[in-house]
Amino acid sequence: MFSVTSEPLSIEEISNKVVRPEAGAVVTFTGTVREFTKGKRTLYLTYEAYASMAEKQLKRIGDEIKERWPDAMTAISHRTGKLGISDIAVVIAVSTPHRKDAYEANEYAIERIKEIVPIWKKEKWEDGEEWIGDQLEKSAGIPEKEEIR
Amino acid sequence: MFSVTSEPLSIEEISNKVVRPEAGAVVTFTGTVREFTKGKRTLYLTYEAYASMAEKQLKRIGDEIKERWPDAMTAISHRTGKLGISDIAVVIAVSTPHRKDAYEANEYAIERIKEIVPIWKKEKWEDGEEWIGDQLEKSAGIPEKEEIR
Amino acid sequence: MIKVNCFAHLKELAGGNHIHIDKKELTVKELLEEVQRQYHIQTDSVLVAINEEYAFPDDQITEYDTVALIPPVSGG
Amino acid sequence: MIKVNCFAHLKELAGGNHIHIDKKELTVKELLEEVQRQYHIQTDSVLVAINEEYAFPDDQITEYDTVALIPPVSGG
Repeated sequence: MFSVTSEPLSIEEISNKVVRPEAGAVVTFTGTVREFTKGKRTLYLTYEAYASMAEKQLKRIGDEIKERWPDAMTAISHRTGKLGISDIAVVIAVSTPHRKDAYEANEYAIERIKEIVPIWKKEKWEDGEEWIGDQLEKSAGIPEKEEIR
Repeated sequence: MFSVTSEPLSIEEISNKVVRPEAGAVVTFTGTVREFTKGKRTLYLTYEAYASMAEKQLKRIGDEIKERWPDAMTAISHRTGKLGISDIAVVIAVSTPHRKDAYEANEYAIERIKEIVPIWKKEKWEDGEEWIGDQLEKSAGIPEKEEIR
Repeated sequence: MIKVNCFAHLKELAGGNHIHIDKKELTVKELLEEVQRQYHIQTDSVLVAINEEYAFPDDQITEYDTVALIPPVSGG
Repeated sequence: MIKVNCFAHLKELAGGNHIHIDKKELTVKELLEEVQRQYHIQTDSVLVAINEEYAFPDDQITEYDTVALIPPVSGG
């Protein structure tokens, strides 16, 4: 249900993992490579993961969702390697009996991915490249204990 | 981008309609047939639509989303006919440059579908069948003008 | 004569895809009263669509319009 | 000797997938100080994972642990 892979991701396949008779709603989130960020054109991205730990952290996000939304079922896949514009970097699928929970739990998942899952992206522009993350204000300093475990 | 069809729906296909270089996020909602509703087992559902008007109303929901979230792009397909447990009744895909808007606009779409799109479902249980809608408290009486157009 | 399309449980009550009201012109409100009187169909929560758009009680209907009765919807 | 896995820009700064710290045991806090001293890598916003779990500054690391430096993540 939780994987880090260099293969292309299929929304249908990841969504199908959480379809079940008790669930009437499936919400998926797909993160794709955007061409322009703050006016700057991206040529491609490279994602690198600490794969074994990243899968554990994804599973942990699934557990956190289960605690908060006991009826929810979650599947997450994140891709690594070189991705072009509009390629899919991550797919999150959450099914629940009632739709409100599926939206909330799904949004929770993507926010947690951006906080705790050891995956990094390098942006390649026409005039250079850079690993993203270190520049972020919110990441400065060691996070509070509650945030990371 | 807005269709009512008796053919099976593909999440991938509907999601692909809204993928574009400017969008980094796609949120899809899939409504599937749930086996149990309030403890009662559903055998199958039949959806009937006033198809030509329903497609106009779906397009109108797309327009409403465009007004509220100008960067959003929306595609919606609703299926008609007989559907078994876990079959997909509706798929909504919304892409936006930033993810928060995609979740919000998508949730707005499903709520509006349940208010204004002329599609009806008949539930078939072991001990009978019934058209759904007329029983709903919130549907009693003629809606306010603002709600319907 | 005005042809009125029916859907879902109204279709079952009407016994077919449409009913006819023997008028050349009337308002939405009058149409619903006629449906109730002639077909004994409860129309309290029924809306009317004229040419595939929701109509208001005072809107006029002629025999050249496409008219439909819209019971509370339950799609999604 | 403790082997420390490096990722993303830390890998580029370290010039390889891992670096070595010549100790049998030390705390997370001490490890980060050693990395900064020996490799001149700024570690203010770097976390440490021990056996694939985030660790706290006072946690002990031995040479039998799997250790990694985790710069601010940017997945999703």
